[in-house]
Amino acid sequence: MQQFLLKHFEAIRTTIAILIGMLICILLIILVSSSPGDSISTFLFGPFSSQRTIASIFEIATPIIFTGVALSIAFQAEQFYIGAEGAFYITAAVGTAFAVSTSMPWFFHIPLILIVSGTFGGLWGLVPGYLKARFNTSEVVTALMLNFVALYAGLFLINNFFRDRAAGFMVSFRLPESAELPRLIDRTRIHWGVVLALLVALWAYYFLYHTRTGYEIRTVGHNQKFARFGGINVFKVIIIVHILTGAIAGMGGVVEIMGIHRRFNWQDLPGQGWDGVIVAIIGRNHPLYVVAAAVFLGYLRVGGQQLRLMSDVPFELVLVIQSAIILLITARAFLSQWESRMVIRQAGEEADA
Amino acid sequence: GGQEAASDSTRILLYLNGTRGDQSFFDSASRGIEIVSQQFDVETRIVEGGYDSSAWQPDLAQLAGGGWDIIIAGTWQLAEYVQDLAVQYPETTFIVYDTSVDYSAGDFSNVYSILYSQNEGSFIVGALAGMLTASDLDRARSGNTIGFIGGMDIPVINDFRVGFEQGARQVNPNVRILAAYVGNFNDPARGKELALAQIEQGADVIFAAAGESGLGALEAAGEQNVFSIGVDSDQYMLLRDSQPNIAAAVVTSMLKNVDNSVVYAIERYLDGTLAIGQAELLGIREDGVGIARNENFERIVPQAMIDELDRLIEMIDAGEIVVDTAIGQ
Amino acid sequence: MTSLLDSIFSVEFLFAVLRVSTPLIFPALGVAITAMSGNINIGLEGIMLIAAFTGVIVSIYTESLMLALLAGVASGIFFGAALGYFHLKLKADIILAAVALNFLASGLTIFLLIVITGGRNTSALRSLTFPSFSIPLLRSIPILGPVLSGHNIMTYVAFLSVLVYYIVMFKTPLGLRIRAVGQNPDAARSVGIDVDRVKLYALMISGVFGALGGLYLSMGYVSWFSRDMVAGRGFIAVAAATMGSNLSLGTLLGSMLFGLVNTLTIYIASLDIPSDLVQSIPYLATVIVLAVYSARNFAPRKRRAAHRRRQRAQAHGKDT
Amino acid sequence: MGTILSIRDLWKIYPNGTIANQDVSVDIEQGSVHAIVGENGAGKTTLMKVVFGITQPKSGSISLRGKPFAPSQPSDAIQAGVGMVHQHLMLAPELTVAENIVLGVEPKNAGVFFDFDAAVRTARDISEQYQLSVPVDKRIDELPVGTRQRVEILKALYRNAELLILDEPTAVLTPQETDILFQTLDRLKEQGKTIVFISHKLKEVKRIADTVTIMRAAKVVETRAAEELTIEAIAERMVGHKIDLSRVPAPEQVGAARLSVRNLCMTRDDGVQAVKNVSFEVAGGEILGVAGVEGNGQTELVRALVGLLPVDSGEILVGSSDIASLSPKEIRHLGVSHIPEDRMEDGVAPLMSIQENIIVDRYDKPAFSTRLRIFWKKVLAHTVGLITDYRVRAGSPKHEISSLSGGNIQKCVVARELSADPDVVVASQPTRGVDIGSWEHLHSLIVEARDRGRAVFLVSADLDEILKLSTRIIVMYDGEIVARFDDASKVTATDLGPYMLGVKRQEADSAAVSA
Ligand SMILES: Nc1ncnc2c1ncn2[C@@H]1O[C@H](COP(=O)(O)OP(=O)(O)OP(=O)(O)O)[C@@H](O)[C@H]1O
Ligand SMILES: Nc1ncnc2c1ncn2[C@@H]1O[C@H](COP(=O)(O)OP(=O)(O)OP(=O)(O)O)[C@@H](O)[C@H]1O
Ligand SMILES: [Mg+2]
Ligand SMILES: [Mg+2]
Repeated sequence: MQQFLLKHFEAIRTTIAILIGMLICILLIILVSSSPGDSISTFLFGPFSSQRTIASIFEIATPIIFTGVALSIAFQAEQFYIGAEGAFYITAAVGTAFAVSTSMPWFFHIPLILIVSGTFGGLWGLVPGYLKARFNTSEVVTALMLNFVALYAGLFLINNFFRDRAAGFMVSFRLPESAELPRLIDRTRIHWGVVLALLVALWAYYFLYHTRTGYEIRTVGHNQKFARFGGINVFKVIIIVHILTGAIAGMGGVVEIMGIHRRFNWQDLPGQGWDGVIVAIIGRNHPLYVVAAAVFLGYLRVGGQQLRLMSDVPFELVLVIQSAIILLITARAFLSQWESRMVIRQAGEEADA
Repeated sequence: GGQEAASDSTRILLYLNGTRGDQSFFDSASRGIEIVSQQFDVETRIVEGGYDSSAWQPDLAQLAGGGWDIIIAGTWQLAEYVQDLAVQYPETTFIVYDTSVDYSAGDFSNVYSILYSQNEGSFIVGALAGMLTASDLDRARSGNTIGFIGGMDIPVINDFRVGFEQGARQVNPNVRILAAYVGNFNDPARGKELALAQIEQGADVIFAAAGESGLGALEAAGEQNVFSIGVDSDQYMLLRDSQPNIAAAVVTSMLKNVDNSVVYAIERYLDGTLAIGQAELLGIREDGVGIARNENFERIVPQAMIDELDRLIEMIDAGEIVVDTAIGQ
Repeated sequence: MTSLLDSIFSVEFLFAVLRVSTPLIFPALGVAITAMSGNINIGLEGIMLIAAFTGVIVSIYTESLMLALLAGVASGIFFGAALGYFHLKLKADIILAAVALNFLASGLTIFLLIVITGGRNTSALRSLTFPSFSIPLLRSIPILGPVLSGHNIMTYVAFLSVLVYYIVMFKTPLGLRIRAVGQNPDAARSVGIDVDRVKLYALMISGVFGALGGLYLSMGYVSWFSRDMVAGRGFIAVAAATMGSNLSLGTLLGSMLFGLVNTLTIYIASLDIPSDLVQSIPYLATVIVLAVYSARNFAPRKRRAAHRRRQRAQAHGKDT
Repeated sequence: MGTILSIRDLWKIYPNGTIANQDVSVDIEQGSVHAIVGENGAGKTTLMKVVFGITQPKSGSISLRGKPFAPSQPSDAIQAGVGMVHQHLMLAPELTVAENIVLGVEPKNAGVFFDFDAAVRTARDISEQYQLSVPVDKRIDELPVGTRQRVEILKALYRNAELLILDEPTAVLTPQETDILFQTLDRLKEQGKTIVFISHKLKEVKRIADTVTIMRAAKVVETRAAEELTIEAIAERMVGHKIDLSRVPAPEQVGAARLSVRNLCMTRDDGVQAVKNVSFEVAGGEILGVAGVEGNGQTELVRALVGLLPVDSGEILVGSSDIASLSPKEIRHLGVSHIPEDRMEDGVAPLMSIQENIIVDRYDKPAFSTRLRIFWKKVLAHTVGLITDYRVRAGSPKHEISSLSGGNIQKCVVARELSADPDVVVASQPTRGVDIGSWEHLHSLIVEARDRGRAVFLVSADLDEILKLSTRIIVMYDGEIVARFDDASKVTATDLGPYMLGVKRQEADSAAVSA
């Protein structure tokens, strides 16, 4: 029993954290809802209530997998480049611009858009990356600032050159059909982007753990001096990491446009970059766990949506609830005393024996 | 509303792609629904979608399956989603306001669209601003300059701006017009700072179409003793009790009467006279837009100016003046 | 154009720079003190928002400016401590905890607004405001007088806070401990200092600074609370403090540089430059300033590398 | 005099399951110097951490001056009059000496403000009182290691420590500095203070200790009066077999120069000239030992040799290629390997696995990877081989390297560097903080490399090591080479001392004297 508990401690800890988070939510719901029972079951089980809601979970998870995986590469190299938000936004704008101004058969168009936007995203990431690698400029700060630059530059681009003037709002022209990622299931918006996201996550896993550059990245992250000592080109690694992060997060942005919106319609930073930070940390920067974390976040969001639609719980409380659960899950020391006490007891028993 | 009414009463849902409390659009639409639920035998419900745009489509998709007789959704952002759903749910009547579905793109015989000519309303307040700045009223200064403050540089907001500028020039060809954008709708401090800068550059009438950021601009006008013009709702009335010094400067507001138009639409729906399958443009004549003629307006604006405004309104009605628009330009 | 230049070199412009800088100086000090203790705090955004809200609500219900101030500051301390609890005690990543805190602040303020007022109607709540304050002697100095005198009292408090920050950081045992903890936590621990507690204090003090910034926004700059009204100032503060190396004067100058650029964009907003580009100037400027700043700091090493290359070239020349 | 500290049946198990102390009982006499010796990982540091309140035991009891004592944090111990100087120095680098000394018990002005002047005064007083001279108003990061060590001791004395724990205090000191430290300890003892002294240098233990406790594998082997034990006896009990401290014989033949340094000059980031016009050669098959007090340019010199620091002028030749502007990787490709002075900082990534640490210099070799993938199975087999060959005590190669004790981490580093089959070995403090058993073992590995014709450049603060291994010796002082000895077998520690302290220097023309 003890063996089992210890072996699966991480999973158990996460589960208990989620349960406690849920418990807090339930308490909050009981406080504000006139029919708490219904509200709670709406929140917990609503996401599984129909094909559409289940699909919603994956629709939401798709862009977050991109940003989460992108950030986990940066975080593995100890680069706190939290600029996925900006890369996501501006690359979506640039990718849209490219998509609406070109036309060709879809089997050329889609890959080409992904390549162009990936390249652009990479260049976007290169800016903080170069500054960090060359001058040791804090990437946290430059990334935060570049997020705002991305917003206004993206608006400028779409507003002045690609705005659909027939629409009453700040949106781009519609993508040509050849640039749309097809939907997978009727009456849902789940689209081929989810497959791309999974491929990217699998690739990132393989890349980080089974290739030379991946090894270099992780080594730089663990101990930069050691990496330098061993002959690893730290400058190059930092540059690569930022480029990859920008490229993958950026591709996520354009995939979201190609799969869901089919035209650029964001007038504000859409938030998936911050969601990426959340899932990267919950998934401990491991691309495959990041996928799981993104799906979980999707589940929470859909639960919140159901609560909004089906109950009298105010929408802002849903935000509060989600933050609370996220905080608890990332609380690493939560239950760790219990674990160490168990380890110590076991070691003591073995020594006595 | 909201009780489990008898099954034969009409069930109406209002979906907001935002929340109540914005003191303009969404509050106004909600007010319309409340009036409807009091006046008629209907079951109503309001759902707040919040500001996360990625949630709106799934929300609507789910709500559309809820067996409502009427689903009301506003703003351009929802129109495209409504287009998809209207085809899937032909039994449901959809009402979109402040935008129109593209009737040429399919069979939308179950969609009624309401458009407001915000440019016309803005033309009128622009004309008022043009006259005020040239006047020798208390708050008017010598610069012959007025200011426009927008939330963001986007078409809807620019539609206000275009009308405002045209109206001002109509009555005062030499007027200098300053225009600036806050960059968002939630930074009143920056809104105020922009207004202060315009006032410092000589502006003595400030028209703010910038949501919460615009409130900051109104405050600047109040503090600096110049005129301000509110937007969407009657902001003088909203501020009169809580912020009298700001309210005193709000000479009028450019109203978008979403509430009236919602009531108007439901009324006709119940009569069976609603022109479903069409878009209606509600301008000044239809009372879709207008200016607030409250006590402050009466107190400040001289009768001669009011007469001039009425004359301009008639000219727009008569088609003698065509107001430019930024939509679709 | 000349009129624009005139207004940029006007007293009002400089006055505005101080006003615009005020809500940046406070949170930048908050960022700086946590950075000194070895933590990066991107949660000031949320802390400011909560304090802005708390101040307004308390001022309405008690009609006491003092109580509103105290309550706002208390809320800042509380959320600074909450951040500390999750990071230090439960070992949550501090960046993530701060991201969550920012989300939480946004939702919680509006949710509480509904609970307290029964709706979201924000401008119906009129907050008390901190008074403006003209300094008699100062006012009479030409040019400088009108620029420095007549500000909201919180602007003076902001400048005073820089001094307080300096004194706390460099003239008190707590400051010494905060710096020691930031530089080498093991060293601090080995002399019996409770490292987590010191970090917690730093976060709580940063909560105080953040709260003052938030209070100024809702009770000085304007006189009500509106959703998300902090509008990114908590993030800009991170840049400002970093630019100032977290030192007192540096942080002040960093914040004021932002204030200056921001005010400039406000004054040129009415020119016919695409507004989106104008909006991006302050952020772009930070990146550039940071880059130049760190490149300069980097110069010694670069100089030596260049020297080395020269030597090498010379040696080469001799060989051939 | 009586027992000041008594430890009974103490068990300490770390959260990861390591048993560090098993049923440990020790009594420490008031006013004595009590040495604790034992192999790396024997549990010495852990035991002292328990006494100092840094970590808490699973069971067992401690009493201090007869009263039960269970510190839950260092401040409890400090209040009870326990002071500890840690194995790894614990100072805030950007604070001044005075600030570091008073940290935590700061003198105050008006009850509120930190009184910097009083701090400086107190620090100066106390440094005079104990004759431990330190520049009180300098920042720590401007000071050499030996001085930092004195600051650490002053920190404890400032807090009125009655029981002073010193965990390997001499590891970074020169013999002269060690002498000064020991005089200080003698004085402290006379004043009635009790000293617990942990060291791997058994000569020092013999010199200073009244009582010795020998630990092995988390248990106490025995506690005895120092005079009853010889060095050999202690060493034998620690490791379980006999130890040889005699010099290694000189190499049979020395080959051509493999590493030549000519007129090398370097400047530190703070502008100080760290290396001044240094020239030397190391031939294949010999060990060139560099003696000198730490902080006299050796660190910079070593880092330049392996490409981690740029040079101002001069050249570094490996074979016939000038490496002064090459990257670390290119230099490694030329056959240079490097045993770094600070293993935790440069030598390993503590939280990566042993195998990932082993391959840092060779992951891109065809034997271990292609452009598309790393062959982890081959890496694993390679690592297992090295662990066996170099007698590293480790569980699985997949465990984090930080789960090993310091000595075993060092063996991993040495295994990696020597197995790269280098032409030139640059070894800096290769056995610092390593127990006597491992010390010997590591030495035999280095000598083996020499005998295979490698050029070994050895920098060490441990004079025994320099004297034992070197074929030739140079002494560095203040960035310069101040003495050269071409036959190390004729040199003694006392010969080197005056040069190391800068009291004496050979004239440039008589640079190659035989002492
Ligand atoms: N914080 C820790 N967590 C887990 N294991 C630890 C920790 N600290 C020490 N250990 C382990 O406990 C054992 C005893 O370590 P300790 O540091 O007490 O040895 P030591 O006798 O001081 O060795 P050395 O001579 O190398 O300093 C070692 O196996 C070590 O790896
Ligand atoms: N949490 C941990 N888990 C596993 N091992 C740990 C942990 N913390 C420390 N250790 C290891 O335990 C050992 C602790 O020993 P200690 O800190 O006394 O110094 P050391 O590295 O053994 O020193 P030396 O060998 O130089 O005397 C180290 O090897 C350290 O890396
Ligand atoms: Mg150890
Ligand atoms: Mg030890």
